[in-house]
Amino acid sequence: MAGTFTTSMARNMFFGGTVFFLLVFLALTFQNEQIIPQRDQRAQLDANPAIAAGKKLWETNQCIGCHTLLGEGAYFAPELGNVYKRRGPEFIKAWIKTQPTNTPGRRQMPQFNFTEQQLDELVAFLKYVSEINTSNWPPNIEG
Amino acid sequence: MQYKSQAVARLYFIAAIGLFVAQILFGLIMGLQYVVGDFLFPAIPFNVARMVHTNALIVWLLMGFMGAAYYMVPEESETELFSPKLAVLMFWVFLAAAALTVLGYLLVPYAGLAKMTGNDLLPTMGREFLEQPLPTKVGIVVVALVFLFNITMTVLKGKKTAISLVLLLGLWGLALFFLFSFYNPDNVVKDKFYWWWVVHLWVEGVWELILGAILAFVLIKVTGVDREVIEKWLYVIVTLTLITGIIGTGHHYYWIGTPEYWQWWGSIFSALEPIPFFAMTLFAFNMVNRRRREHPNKAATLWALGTGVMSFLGAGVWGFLHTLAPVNFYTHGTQITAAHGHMAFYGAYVMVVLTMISYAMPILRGRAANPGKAQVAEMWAFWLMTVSIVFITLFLTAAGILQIWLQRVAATPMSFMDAQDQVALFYWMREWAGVVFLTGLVVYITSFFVKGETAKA
Amino acid sequence: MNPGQLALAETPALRPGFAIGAAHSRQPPGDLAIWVFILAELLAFGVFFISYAVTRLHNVALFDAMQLTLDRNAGALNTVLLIAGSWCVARAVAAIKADRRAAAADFLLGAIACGGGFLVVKLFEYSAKFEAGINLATNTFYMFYLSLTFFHFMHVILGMVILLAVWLKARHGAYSAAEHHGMETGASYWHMVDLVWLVLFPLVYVMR
Amino acid sequence: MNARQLDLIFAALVIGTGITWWLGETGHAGPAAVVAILAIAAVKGMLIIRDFMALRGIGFFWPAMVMGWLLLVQGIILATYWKGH
Repeated sequence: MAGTFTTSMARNMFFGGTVFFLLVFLALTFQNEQIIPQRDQRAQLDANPAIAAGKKLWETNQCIGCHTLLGEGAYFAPELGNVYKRRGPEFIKAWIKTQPTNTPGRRQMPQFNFTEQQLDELVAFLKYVSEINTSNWPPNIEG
Repeated sequence: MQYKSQAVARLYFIAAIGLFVAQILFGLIMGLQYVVGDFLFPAIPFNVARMVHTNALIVWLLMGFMGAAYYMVPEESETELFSPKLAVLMFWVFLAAAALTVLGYLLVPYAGLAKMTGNDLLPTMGREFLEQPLPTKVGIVVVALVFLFNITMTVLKGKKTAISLVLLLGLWGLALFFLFSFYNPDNVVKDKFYWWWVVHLWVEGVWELILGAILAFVLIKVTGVDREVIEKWLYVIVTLTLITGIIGTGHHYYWIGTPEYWQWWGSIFSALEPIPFFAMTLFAFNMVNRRRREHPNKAATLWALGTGVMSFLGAGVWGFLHTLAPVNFYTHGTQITAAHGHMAFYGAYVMVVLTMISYAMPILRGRAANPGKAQVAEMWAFWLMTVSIVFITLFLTAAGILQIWLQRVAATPMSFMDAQDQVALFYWMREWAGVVFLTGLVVYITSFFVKGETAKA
Repeated sequence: MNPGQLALAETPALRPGFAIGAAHSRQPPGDLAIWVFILAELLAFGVFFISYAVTRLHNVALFDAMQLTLDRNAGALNTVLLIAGSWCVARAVAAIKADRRAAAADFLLGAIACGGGFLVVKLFEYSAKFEAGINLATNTFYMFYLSLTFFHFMHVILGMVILLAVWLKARHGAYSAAEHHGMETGASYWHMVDLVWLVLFPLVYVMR
Repeated sequence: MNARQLDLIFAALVIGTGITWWLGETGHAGPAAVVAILAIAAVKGMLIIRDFMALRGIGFFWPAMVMGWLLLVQGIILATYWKGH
């Protein structure tokens, strides 16, 4: 019966197509897992526990609620994936310590009361992220 | 209302609209903070307002989906819900969890909230959209599983239609992919990679199944077109959605440390992602044009058509604008993403939930459709909200283009904050468009209280 | 996708039973659902092919050099296997139209065997590449070579799964001269897999 | 389409493949070879579409879609090779 369009065939197409493309996606994911060790700086994570501690500080203070990290997050405050390269460790620590600026009308960053050790951990995290191979993104140092 | 147990949907719809209001209010706070930086600081810093804005959105859409499922499934399966009591219980659990979480965000500093709620046991907090404390995340899983159990049992004991099958698959997929929110490795690349399995595979994957099922259900009801025709369209649309959307996940894997082949796979398949949305637009208009009855609920039909058009514009067109890797290199992480996010979420998910509410709420209140005046008010709300979201999107797009130019393309690039100052005018215009949106929302809520002559459902 | 086609299939006059001449002469063989899927697949492959060609334009030296490292004999052998598979499927449909049910099933089995042969040859080809340490990140040419051939490889598997289902039904006598809708549906998909390879082989393996 | 015709088409497809393979093996390159290879591929594709897929004589839409796909893709490929020559 040329030209009919049966619901059962449409359903088969839906299931078959979905399973098929899921499998292709899983294969691409498998390949991804094999290649990222060359790009994700995982050796640093093992060598320096401060990075993981810094990531936790990054998360529990919800930095992503204002900033982006490798372009993901909120777009209210600067990109921090490359802030280590843009500003350097001392500037980052000094900046965090002096917040908020309390300049009237300007966007404000809260004071988080980090210890010196915590600041170092955050910097270690940001240094690690800045060294991930992001295919040359962002286009320039301003992020 | 054909089945008594459908009544539980009403609770979910009311709560959804309540959270919708909260979402918009916090959106307006954030919008103002973009231009008056110290507004409400330090009481409500931007990150807190944003968490409430996005989390309220997610929760109210989930409430809407659950309400829709509780309404649709008995009618599709031609049987009462497996357990209406469980549905009501889960509603209160979910609402309480949502309320406690929002209060936690607003009243406790986030780091303190993390400590209080056992984030040290299994660190999952502090990632975009997945900010919920561990107990809330576990709660979401429990509520979702009980909900799925209830719905699945109902389908199993009754008639199995294509619509309930697609709906169930979407809902199960939603629960399944949420499990990746518990995976948070120290490796930032892997963290981000699997984070998208929640976020992308939700909004550009399984949620679209739910969207398609809801739209198909309402179209059957308001147009009277043969179920067979509508179900075939539904299958075609959801097939196209998944064959483009699953690998389309790759468009998030361009610049986060993942290999470069994703630039090709992501670009090619996400470039095809507008097709299912276009099919959805054709679907909605085609069915309405071929309608076999004049349903008294004109507003619901309007919302259904609106979903078709706006999801195509927001998700399809605005998504395509910045999905190709060479373009995304410049647009990634700018206001362009925000522009797309606003229109896509509104056009696809907000509108489809409002379509369902518009169709089902009058029936749940014992009438076939709202009185004429109430429908006129609702249609005013439709246009106010839709037009203002279009303008919000256009202003954010303009802001994004200017931002990219100043900060990323110009010969002497500006710093982020300097560029932000330059685009402030667009942020002001966006905020005013947001005020119009709130007006539309107020009109929308008012429409529920407009009285007049009605026919019995 | 043409919405009119979907609508058309619903018109009672074109339903089986009413379907005379007109329906047969205006619609492709098999179920329209598979044709929607075929068009979507062709689109994806088409965009992939064009991406390859445009990227090659910017890396002619790399692509020409890398193309020489491919196993053209394996590619040609696979082309013949796919063509043979397609021919078997076409003969199967011709056989069932003459109500030669056993022959139809045998031809389908032949097509499945051809598909299996394709997979084996391809696996030898892949294992040589993998042993040389080649993956999707090696260079742009290999990214395309592996992506295109792997995506197609998966389609061959899917096509074989479909043919296997059709063959099982055919063996149980589910198809006849009067009713072979399902077989035509599977056949159409398989021909698409073949058609795509007929573009892929010269493009990736031969043209320089 | 009877069996004999199908067999002939099969033979033509194999011969076409052989010529393409031979052009590759003997190192033919450049515009003439590209045009020849694309032309062979186009003929093979048309035979598949018309006779194996059996889209011959079923009106305009479906053959136009599939043949249009083939010719469009091949046309663009040809254009890029032409420009890159």
